[in-house]
Amino acid sequence: MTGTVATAGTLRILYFAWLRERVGTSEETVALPATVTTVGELMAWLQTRGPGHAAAFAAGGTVRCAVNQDFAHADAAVRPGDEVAFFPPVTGG
Amino acid sequence: MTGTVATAGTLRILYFAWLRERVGTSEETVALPATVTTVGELMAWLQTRGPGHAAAFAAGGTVRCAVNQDFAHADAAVRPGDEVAFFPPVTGG
Amino acid sequence: MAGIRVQAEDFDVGAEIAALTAGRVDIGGIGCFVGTVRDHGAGRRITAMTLEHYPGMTEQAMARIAAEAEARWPLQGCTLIHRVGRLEPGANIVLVLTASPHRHAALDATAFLIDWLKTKAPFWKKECFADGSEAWVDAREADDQAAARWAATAP
Amino acid sequence: MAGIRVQAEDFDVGAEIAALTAGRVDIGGIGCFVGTVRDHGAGRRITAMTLEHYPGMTEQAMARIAAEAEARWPLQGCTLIHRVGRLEPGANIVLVLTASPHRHAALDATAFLIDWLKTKAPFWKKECFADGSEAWVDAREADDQAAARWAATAP
Repeated sequence: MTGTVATAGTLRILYFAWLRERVGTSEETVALPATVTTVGELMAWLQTRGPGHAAAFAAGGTVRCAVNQDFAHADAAVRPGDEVAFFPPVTGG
Repeated sequence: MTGTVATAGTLRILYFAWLRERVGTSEETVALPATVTTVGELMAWLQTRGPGHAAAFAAGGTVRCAVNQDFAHADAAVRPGDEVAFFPPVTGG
Repeated sequence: MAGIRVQAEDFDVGAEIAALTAGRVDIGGIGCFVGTVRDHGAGRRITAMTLEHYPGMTEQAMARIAAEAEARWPLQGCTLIHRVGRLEPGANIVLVLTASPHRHAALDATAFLIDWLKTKAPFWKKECFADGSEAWVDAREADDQAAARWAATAP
Repeated sequence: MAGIRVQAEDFDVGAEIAALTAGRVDIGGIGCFVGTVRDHGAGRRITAMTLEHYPGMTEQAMARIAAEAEARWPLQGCTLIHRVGRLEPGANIVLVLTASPHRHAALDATAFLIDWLKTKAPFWKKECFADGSEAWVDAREADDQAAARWAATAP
């Protein structure tokens, strides 16, 4: 249940707009390391997954996030089974 | 040219809404007495033309006027050939 | 420049928007207000209303206020249509359309124009009640205040 | 209660107003805003734009903001439609419709909803330029300020 397990379950991750283009996919399911418990930790970990991910999260301040379709800050919790989305500031209408 | 003539020419007068109903006509052409040179004098004179006219102008304060299709106050000038309209405060839309 | 009409016939909002924006690719937004006949007023049920206007003066005044709106806000076009005659509950009474590159300009101009049409334009409204009686509507102070707020503010 | 749609297809403003008001005789006015694609932005000519949304979250967020508008103002109905996909200059992007007994409520709610849709709803816009290049639009501070003004004011 605690630090001894390598992963805590899976997470569905969505990317929109230029984050989707940089990562190279609109959606992926990742095995969540047990050490990743917040949005901020997830972003730091995702950056290590490849050059596309690194490019997507390089401009840290302008990336927004939603957890289970609610806007979320960097300190928001992420749990196995969550749907986490990353996107730029919205530019609708 | 001055005070010695009984009338100074004709005036077209229009009535709207309940003024039209009280006067009993939507439009009349009157021979303008030379003593009538303002909207206020015209209203006072019109009241003497019959019971319908008297009823129309009895509630003095709520009668509005336009001279040649521009809103006008009681001291506005009226001249032969003018089109003068009387109506209640507007209630459009 | 503005389209101004006083008419007995109904209007078609979609067709008016299409006419206002036809062939244009520089418009950012269209503000619109449609006034409709309510079936009650001052607590009484209304079966119909009759609207009267001052032919000539009304259209002139509408053209003037449209020109004022076009001077105050960056409008690319404007349509004002007001119906007259007998109108039953649910019917359209008045249409304001404004086109602008900017949404706040379009919506502020729309509010300005409908406030003016409701309080300053030469129209008179008579309400018909369920018992067969009729009454001319009194001008409401609230409406005068709504129009007055535009006197002091620049956009 | 509000009608919420995100769709690739165009919408028909007249048909949407008819649907919102069908059979009702208690509505005093309909506020409306239609956003359209302009052929330029930040000084450059735009040949098209592509809009992307977050399916599920976007519709939920639109339903929540419509419910908030219905709580703030005496609305009798509300329709929000936002298009996605590729749109060319002159095309409709977004529709806000509100029905109320009172014109200021309808127009204020319309302004509130379009400010929110432009600044807070999960849509992303990419512009295509005449030289074939494309760029995602940056969020504008002016838009954030427009939305922020609603935070502090009661209707």
